[in-house]
Amino acid sequence: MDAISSRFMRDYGWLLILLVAAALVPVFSQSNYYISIGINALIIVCLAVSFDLVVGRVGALSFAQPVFYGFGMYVAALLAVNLEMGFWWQVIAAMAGGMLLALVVGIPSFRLNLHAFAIGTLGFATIAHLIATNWMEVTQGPMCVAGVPRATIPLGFMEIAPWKLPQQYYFILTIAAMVVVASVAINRRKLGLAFQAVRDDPVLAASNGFFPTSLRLTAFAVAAAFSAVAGVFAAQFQTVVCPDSFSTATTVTLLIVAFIGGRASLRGVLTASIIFTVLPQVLRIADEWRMVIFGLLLLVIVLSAPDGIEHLFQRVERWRKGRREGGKASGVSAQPFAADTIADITPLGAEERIDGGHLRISGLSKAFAGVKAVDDLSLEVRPGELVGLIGPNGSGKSTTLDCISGITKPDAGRVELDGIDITGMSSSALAKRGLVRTFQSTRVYETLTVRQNLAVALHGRQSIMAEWASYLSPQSESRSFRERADHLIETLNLKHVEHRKAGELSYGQRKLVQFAASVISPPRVLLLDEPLAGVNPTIINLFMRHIAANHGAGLTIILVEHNLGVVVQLCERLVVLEQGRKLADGNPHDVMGTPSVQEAYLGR
Amino acid sequence: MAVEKEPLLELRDVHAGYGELSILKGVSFGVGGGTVTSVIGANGAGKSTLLKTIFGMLKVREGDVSFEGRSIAALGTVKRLKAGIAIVPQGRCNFPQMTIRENLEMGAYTRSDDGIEADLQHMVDQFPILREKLHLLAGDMSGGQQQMLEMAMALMVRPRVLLLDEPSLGLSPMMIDEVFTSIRSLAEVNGMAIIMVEQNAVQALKISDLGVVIELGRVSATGTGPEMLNDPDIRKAYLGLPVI
Amino acid sequence: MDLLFTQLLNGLTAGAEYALVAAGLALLFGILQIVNFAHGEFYMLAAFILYVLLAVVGLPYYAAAPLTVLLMACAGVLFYAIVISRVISRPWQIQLISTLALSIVMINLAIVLSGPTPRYVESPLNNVILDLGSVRISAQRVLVLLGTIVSFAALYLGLKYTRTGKAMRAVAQNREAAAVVGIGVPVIGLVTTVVAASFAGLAGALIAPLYAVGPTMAVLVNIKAFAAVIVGGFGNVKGAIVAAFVIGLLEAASTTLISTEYTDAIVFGGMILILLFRPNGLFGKAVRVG
Amino acid sequence: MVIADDECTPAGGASAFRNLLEVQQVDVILGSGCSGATLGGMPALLEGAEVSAITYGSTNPKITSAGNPFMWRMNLNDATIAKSFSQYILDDGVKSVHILSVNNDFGRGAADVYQKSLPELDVEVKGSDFFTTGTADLRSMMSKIAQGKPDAILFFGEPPDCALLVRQKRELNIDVKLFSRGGCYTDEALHLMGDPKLGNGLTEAAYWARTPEQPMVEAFKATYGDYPAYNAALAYYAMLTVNEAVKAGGASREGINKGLAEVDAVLDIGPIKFDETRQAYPNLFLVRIDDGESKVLKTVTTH
Repeated sequence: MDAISSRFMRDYGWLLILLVAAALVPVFSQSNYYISIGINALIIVCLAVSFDLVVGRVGALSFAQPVFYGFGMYVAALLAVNLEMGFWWQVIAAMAGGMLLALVVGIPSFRLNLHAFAIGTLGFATIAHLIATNWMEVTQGPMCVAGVPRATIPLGFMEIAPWKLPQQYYFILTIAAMVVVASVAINRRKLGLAFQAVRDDPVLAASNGFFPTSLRLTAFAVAAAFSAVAGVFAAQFQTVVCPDSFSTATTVTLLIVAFIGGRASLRGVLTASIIFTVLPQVLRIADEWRMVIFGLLLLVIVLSAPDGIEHLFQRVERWRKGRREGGKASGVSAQPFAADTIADITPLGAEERIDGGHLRISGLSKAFAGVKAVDDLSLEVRPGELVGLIGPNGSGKSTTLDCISGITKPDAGRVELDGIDITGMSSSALAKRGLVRTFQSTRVYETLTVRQNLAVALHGRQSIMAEWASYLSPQSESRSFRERADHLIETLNLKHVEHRKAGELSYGQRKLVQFAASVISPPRVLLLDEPLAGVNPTIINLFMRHIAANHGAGLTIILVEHNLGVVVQLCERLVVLEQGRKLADGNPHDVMGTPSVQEAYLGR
Repeated sequence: MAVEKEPLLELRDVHAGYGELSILKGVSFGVGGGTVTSVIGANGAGKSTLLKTIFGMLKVREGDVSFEGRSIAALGTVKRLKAGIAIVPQGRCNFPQMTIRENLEMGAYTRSDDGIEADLQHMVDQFPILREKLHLLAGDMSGGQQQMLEMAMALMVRPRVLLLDEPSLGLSPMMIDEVFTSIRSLAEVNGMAIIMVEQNAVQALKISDLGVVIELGRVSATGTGPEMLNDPDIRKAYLGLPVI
Repeated sequence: MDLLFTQLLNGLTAGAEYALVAAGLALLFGILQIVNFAHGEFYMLAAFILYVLLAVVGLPYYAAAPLTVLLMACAGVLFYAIVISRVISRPWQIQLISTLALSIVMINLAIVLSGPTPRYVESPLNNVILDLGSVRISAQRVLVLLGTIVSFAALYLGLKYTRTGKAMRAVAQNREAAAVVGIGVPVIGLVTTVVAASFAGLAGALIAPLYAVGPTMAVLVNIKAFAAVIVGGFGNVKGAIVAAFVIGLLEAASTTLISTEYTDAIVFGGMILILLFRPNGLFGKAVRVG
Repeated sequence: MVIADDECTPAGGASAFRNLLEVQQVDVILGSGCSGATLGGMPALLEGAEVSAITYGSTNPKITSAGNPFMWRMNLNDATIAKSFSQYILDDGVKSVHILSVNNDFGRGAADVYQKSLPELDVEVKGSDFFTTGTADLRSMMSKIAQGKPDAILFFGEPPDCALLVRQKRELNIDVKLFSRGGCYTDEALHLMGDPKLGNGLTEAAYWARTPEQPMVEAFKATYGDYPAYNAALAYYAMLTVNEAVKAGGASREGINKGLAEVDAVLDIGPIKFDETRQAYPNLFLVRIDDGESKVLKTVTTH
């Protein structure tokens, strides 16, 4: 019980302290001016936290956040003024409408790549502003909706009538606290990890079975709902809603707060929200120089502390920790590693027998800029087979894997998995069906630890139902995951870096992490794209044992690899590609003996 | 395989790292002109960091790097290039939207003499695969061809020391043989000192005069190529070969 | 028919203005991957410099205009030293905020120093109206059109054939490789910033006489220039100019045929459509993933 | 005297008003000049400070219709101006107009009023177009308007926008009469036209213009070296109005508010007497640009 409460205090204590401090503001200052600054700061907190959900957590720079805020304002104002609808209806309409609007804006915008996404959302913000300005019949355009009543809030057992500013303040404080808690909760659940994965590498996330667009849309819609609710309160507080209420100025504040705060850092964002709403008010003493000084201060802050407020927090923490532990330095250098000390390599619980997939490729073609990378390739891989795919550089091996795994759409041809046509299916859908690949260029989630990389990969591979059902469960590791992860980490010499961020690892170590992630949940078909390139020879032996063990358990594996020693030793069948065509196909001995293969590939 | 008395490049107790992370913790060895050196070690031991430090992309925090007897620890990369140290880093390191010819010209960016065109012709003689593609974009070539191109670009400065980070990475066996053969001949014919980091350690050591093992940011063993290949500890720990 | 020609010309000349402003943005974005939120304010600064040279110093327009470009090149050096050099290898968020902060400082400094009311700058070509039969156009606008074409041709050739231009493209394509062949990335950063600022200078010197010089003169133009840079292909200079003309023509067409109030909505809607069908912009190259 | 920046937005107006009321503890607020900021700031007046605010430039009808007992407006409202100005336009021989207006509350509000008042006098409104303030290029819009061949363009916008209109009208050689509201006759607009004669023939209905009857104008010039801008002049008369109110009700906050209701003075810009909606009715100035100079055609009493 004590342990739980102390952990709670460690995780949420600073939030509680902040909340209490915020609650005391009206006690110390009766001035409506200071309270209204407080209200503005709290509204910015709501907006910034939701903005951070999109920009910081899923990594999509959205200029549309103020649109949802403005939408909430207009919904509240119009419902209250025209239809005299009560408070809860305003909130429900704003949230539901905001999420719907988020889908309308988000579905086309998320089809764009991330730079274009910024301009796309800027476009939607412009369009929304124009509608608010020009749809006179509804919004009254620049004439503004004025006289928005401050609604009474029925709570069932009592009614609250926050007609005075201090009451408004506590009301908005409650909402801000709820938004912050929701954001903390998302971050600490599996959903938070999935967001981070999508931000770090959407292609990898897709090949782990996530649907990156759905996750981004989720963040976008949740953020929209938060902002719309903030808008409802802002409308009540300001009592007038104009098109300029949600213009560029809001976006600028949000950008500053989110980026100075430090991306995806709640405490940074909260601190920055307070600083950058209070600062312009403090600077009123400077009269007309006010905004000049504001800009200069901002510039000085960015240039002198470019890593943001979160970074300062971390430095303070490290300093305190350093004092406690007497400054223990750590490095990531790897230990030399004796492979033969590893006794047993089991594929994910040896008792399991995996039902390998049956892959049939026919007439596959793909060209880039007129050059045929794959040219009418047909290939069948039977369940449980381990096929080595070799060939000179540029012969189309990776493109073939790309076409099979849904990364690239083939120009022609057909790919079947167990008799079902999977041509053109997304890599997310294929991963769900048990078809998993690794990348030649080595993809890992750079800001996640090695263990988290594995946990995320496991999560994405579940069925859609299970995936979404467990998003709100805590990030703690299940027993079965811990066993598998421990085994992989142990046997791939990753123990000493298991809690390090994957982005800090060397090239070869990332290869190991990537491989571990691909087998953390038993796939049915595994496509390995040069898993051994750049890997230390001692680890190669391990790798071979891992591959063999997986093969032994019944997986269907295609191995693209240049290390012929490994390929010949492991594979029962070799396929040689040249210029996108099949040059040879058969058992390793025969294939290596074929003169055309020797000439094209071995150069002997 | 004559080794000069005075090493061309010498590292003395070199420390380096990124930010608060310390990677190299005292590396010392020297290489002479006309030799090939292989640096081997586990993944993450600091081999790439070593090459970057020699080229000047990372600062030497402690210790010294000297070239032709003079300390170069304080020089930037451009000055080191002009002095004759070139690098081919790991990963794609060319200009994908320029032609092969332009890429080679960019390789000679620090030069202003009029021998560039002649050297360019010399390069395409040496790497015939580039000749027929001189007017194609680098980005449209296969990985192996780009690897060749990058080596040729580095050679365009007529380096005395050439640093190669995993030159055989992702290459087919035929290409690997070709690359290693050129490396050997570059050292012997042009008198360069070549330092390469290779995971393909067995093949690399076969053509090396010197092998250097990096462990936890320090040199744990040095020796000639054959010595390394026959050392039971190294065979076991780094080469993945059975102990004879 | 008359209206068609008139609006075509209106669209083209508006496009030329967007293109001139977009050029500097595209350069910084394309070569250094820096989104310069203060670029519009550089255009504003150039216009003020022109105003001071004409109205205060008393130079003739033909002397003041080139001098404006020169002074803006110097401003580019300062800009590089104070801001760009410090953020060039930082994450884009930091780059964005630093240029945003600079933009806030510049706009508000202009308001404090010159007041919010705009000023008129005189060019002798302003009052020369060319009558081309069915359409009329001021000579200053023709100068803008010519200036756009000539400066873009110069930029294109410079990037393609000069040593520095090649180095700039090299930095754009692969910064690490550029460092490896000995291109001083800081030097190229400086050159790029100076050229971008000079383009802002050219835009100010040529366009300001058509309108008025004031602290917020750049705001609307700048948004369109941004859109042009993205839609043109993420910093592809050639793409940016084409996209700028597309925007100008789209505006004229929408004003004539659809609605004046919703012109910007139509322009941005068009941009989004283009990006949906060409995700890398008009002239952007597709990048292979795997 | 204290200055507060209202950022011309409702939120900015609210915090500027509250800052003046509670931190600076002022006794009366002059402003805001922006309708959005005035609307945003007005509720703050009701939070107990009992301070009055007098706007001399916000046109939004909701300011007086809100029934806020501390909010006063000195400038004429659109309906009053439109009554006189529409008649003038008709008398000038105009049968049809096209409205070109800035897309803000001032422009929208004015366009709304004239779209009703002109047809009542059988002047046809051929269409209305709205532009964002600061739009540099109005040529596409004007080319389109010229196609409909109206007798006149009725323009609502700020001086810089108006100067552009006049210059680009000349560039396109569009020959229609111009009537305007918003500052076409001001020194600023004439200066921005480059050649002020381009504005010849334009007629504007204004809250204020320089007339010989106002000794303040020359005094201002003698002190500051330049003629006052119209909002500066109006602020001056707002100050005089406050002075009248203080005389009537005393210098306290409560006194000023009571006093304002009793003000019945004739200032140099006409009579100042607030009606029950706290709206005053000073004179309207009809100004024409003639030979590059603004000349007051007449001052019209409005009440």
